[in-house]
Amino acid sequence: MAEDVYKPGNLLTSLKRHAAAIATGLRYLLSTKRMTVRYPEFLIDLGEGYRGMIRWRRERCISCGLCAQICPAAAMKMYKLPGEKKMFPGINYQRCIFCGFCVDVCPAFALEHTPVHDLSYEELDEMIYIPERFDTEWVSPALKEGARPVKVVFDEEVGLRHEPK
Amino acid sequence: MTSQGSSEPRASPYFWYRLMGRDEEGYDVYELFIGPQHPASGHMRIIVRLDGDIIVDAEPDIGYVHRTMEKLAEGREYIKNIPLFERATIIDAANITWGYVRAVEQLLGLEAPPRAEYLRTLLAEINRIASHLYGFGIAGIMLNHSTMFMWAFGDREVWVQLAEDLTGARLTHSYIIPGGVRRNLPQDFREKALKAIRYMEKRLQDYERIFVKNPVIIARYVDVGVIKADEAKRLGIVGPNLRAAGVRYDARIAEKYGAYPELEFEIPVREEGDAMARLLVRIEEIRQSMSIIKQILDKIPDGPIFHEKYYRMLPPKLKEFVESTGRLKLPGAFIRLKPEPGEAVARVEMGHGEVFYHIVSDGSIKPYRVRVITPAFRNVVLYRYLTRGARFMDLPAIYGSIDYFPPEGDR
Amino acid sequence: MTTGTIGRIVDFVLSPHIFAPLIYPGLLAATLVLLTLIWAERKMTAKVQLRYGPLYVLKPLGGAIQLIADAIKFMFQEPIMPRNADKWVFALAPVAMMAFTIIPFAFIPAAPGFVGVDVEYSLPLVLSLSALIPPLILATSWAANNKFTLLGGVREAFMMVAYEVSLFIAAFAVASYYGTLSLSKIVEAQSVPGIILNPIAAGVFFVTMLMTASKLPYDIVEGEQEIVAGPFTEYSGILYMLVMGASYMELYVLSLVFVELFLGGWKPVIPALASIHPAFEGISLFIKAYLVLLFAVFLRSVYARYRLDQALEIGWKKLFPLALLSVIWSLALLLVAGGA
Amino acid sequence: MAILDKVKEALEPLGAKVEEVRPGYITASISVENLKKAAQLLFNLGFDHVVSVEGVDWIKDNEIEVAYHAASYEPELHGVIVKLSTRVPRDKPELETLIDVWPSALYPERETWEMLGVVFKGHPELKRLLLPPDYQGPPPLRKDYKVPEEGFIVDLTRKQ
Repeated sequence: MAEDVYKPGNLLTSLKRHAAAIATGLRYLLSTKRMTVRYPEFLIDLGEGYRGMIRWRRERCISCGLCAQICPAAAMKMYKLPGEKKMFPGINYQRCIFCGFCVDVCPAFALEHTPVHDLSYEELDEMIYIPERFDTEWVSPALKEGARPVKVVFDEEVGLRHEPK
Repeated sequence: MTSQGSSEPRASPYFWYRLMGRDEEGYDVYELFIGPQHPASGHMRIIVRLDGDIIVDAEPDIGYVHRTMEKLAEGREYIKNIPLFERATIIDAANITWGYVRAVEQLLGLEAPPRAEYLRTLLAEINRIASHLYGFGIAGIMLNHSTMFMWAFGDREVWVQLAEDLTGARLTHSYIIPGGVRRNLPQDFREKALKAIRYMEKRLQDYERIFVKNPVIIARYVDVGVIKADEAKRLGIVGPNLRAAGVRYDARIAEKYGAYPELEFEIPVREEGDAMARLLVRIEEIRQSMSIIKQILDKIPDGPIFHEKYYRMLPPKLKEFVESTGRLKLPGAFIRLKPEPGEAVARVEMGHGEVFYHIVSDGSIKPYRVRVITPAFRNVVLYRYLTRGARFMDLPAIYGSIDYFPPEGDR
Repeated sequence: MTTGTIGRIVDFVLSPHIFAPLIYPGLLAATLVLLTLIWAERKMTAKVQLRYGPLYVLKPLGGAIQLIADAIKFMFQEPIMPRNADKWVFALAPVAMMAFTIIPFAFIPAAPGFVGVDVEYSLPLVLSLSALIPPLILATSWAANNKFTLLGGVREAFMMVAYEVSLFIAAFAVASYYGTLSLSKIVEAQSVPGIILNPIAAGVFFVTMLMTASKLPYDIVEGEQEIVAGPFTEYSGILYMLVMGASYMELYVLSLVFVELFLGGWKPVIPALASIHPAFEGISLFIKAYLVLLFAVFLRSVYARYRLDQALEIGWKKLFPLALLSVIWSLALLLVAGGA
Repeated sequence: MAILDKVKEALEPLGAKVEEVRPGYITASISVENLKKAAQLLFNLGFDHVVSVEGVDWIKDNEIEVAYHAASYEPELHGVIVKLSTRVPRDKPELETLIDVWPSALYPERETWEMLGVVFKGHPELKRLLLPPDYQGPPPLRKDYKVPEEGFIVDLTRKQ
């Protein structure tokens, strides 16, 4: 492509290149394209298949412990709780890397990914989910605050377009 | 201010001159520590010794993000190492794990089905484009061209989104596993990918106008940081840096892995060996990768995405789920893969260059030794070679042009 | 208080000796330029880069008062004094730098006859006053006692000699055509904008203006990627605000001079406006200068940084001969046209 | 295979044990004394760079295996890796550096020194690379350096 960058340029080619660069800049200055998604106001709807926060369902769990054994980050552990015969999984989100191996290895569909990914915590201890807390629905804090979900659409002109749902 | 006289004996800084067959010369140098707390050092330190404006010696001091991966890998089951090695080069996760998986597959005597190989190649090429765009952005901001930085990172988002559609994660895909891949191609992936390719082709022309052919960039990049073919070979350089020096070497053609033998693509090579040549080689590689993606989408065969040996172990209910959603379920036996004693090596071409894995197995469920040599680690020597005699302001230009990724070098 | 006193106060404030240096085009207008220009720069750069830029401070106006928020932040930030620094120079140099960017406003005419101190040699005076800033930058770089600041200071010293000569010669090329060194007289004499009469001088002046204020592609002195923030590496808080503001102020001063030399000064593009109210003349100067400023900061989103030796080469081998050529051009014009 | 025969022909006179363990992966183990000679012979065959220098701690044999993976940029040698390895005693792991033959071994040798304590005699800068400069412990990639592991069960009934 840009073979001629190696040719010794004269004043004219140099001026032409300066003009091309400035014109490109001006073209973008006057266009209305934007890449940014203004997050707390808009939230990208990630939809099915995104590997977000993991939802555990107690009623489906067969306590096989495969999830805890496959966890590469030692985030998922089997918890022996007082007053329970079976052991159940709990997760430590300080460690979780969202590889999704636990979800893939679960033979009973007790673990599944949700598209929620934007949680934050005030204390490190809150990030440890023992089985009692693990069995809850995840809610995106931005959505709770009234963020408008947007859908990602591929576009030839702007790359990614974010359309309101 | 530190000013070392020539009388002060120092063994290491000038050893390079000895290696290059030079006498040890006396330099009156001004020592600068670039990093690790510096706007343009990355997670590393470069100890620069200046004679006036000329760099006498630049010593890369790496290891600030060393995560003892080789040691950690010895204590984990084979499958658990995939997410671990992924973290060496998080921007190029598919390629760096593919090398590991290839070595493990050799030990296990497995071969992925053809469709899985095509899907791996697809993700690898998407990652290659994303990785080159990342490098582009860094190269731009190293010259204080913030527009190039923002554009490259913004356009990288398109490819990251594409990878997310395929794998479910933006960067850490953990997509390639021994015996296959974890997800099948989504329904509308083809249209999305073709749109992304057409968009990128348009954008590359704008890149050219505002960056590549910008007289300032030409002034900063042409004849800066020159390495020629014979020196690049001696130093064992890999990746676009090698090909920009005129050596036609690419692990994709050397090793013939994945679906590459069935695809047509060119290996861009340039003779100049300077920073501009490295930039142009990367742009051309983005074009080639997009052509590869198009071919994959046309040629991809139907069939399973996971090796029969393990797929058979799944109960019918899970098989049904896999068929209907295209998302793989793993059998429990997969946690404890147990290869025969022996050793295997694998090389894979990443965006930055060739990654090398050597796995020694003692027949247990954990590898006895995993050796990983990343392209950045092999290219780190370029700091010393290219900066010698360059001007101080060339240092960030050279840094940006060799596309060094500190976490990858440190592992 | 009687109306007479108020009237006298109003007259006093509105008299050019006070109004010009303190209000317009001086301190107050300069502060306004500083606050809005940096915002505009960030907004424009963001636009080119497909982003939003500052947005959330006063959202209806697109974050227009972001810089006030930034200024407040700088005010309350702890100013850190390096232990090994030369404390007096370190603290006073930024203040002096700011002062030297403000003093020229007393000599820049804002409208016909509206100037703080009317001197016959206002052009060289303004340029020499802004030429006092580089030595102060050198002083800060030495006082901070840091390797990066020292390198930045050396770069400033190199750059200074490379651009100042061409800047002065390009300005004098115009002055020699009109036969006066007074800015007001140059504007008065300009029937055709100087940029058309002597485009070479205008080009050289504009490029050296970018070099003076170290704006891209010549932000070599502050070269973030090599020397962190150059001479200003050790500054924080309010002192940092001063040193950073000084370069924008300098740019503002020089763009006022640029407009007066090359763009017809305060003469409105539509001459009829001037007859409505004399204030339009001042506004016209301001708008022109602001547009020049906008273009100068817009270049940030187009260019990367030149290398030091390349910038010096441009300064000495290209701009200097071009500046000399512009003098010859002016003299040739004088011979052909017989003077203005 | 032609390359295997060439490597055998070159290295077997030096007492090397050459075999092709996998397609394109040739291993050659040799004594410490002949290592440099063998490296030079491999270089002459066209193996112009080393991909990796590494050590494997065979704690049961009380030996450390130092391996050089040599490869080539030449098209006819694409896809071939030769592992040239030697074994040194664990308590005195010393061998001569090969950076004169393969300058590309510079950094990997330094890393192997750091991680396994193998001393490469003649290497110009055996100093810390990845570990902190003040690191005190034993070479971390040796097998007697244990990484603590935790189980996957947490017993909450026993606590408190």
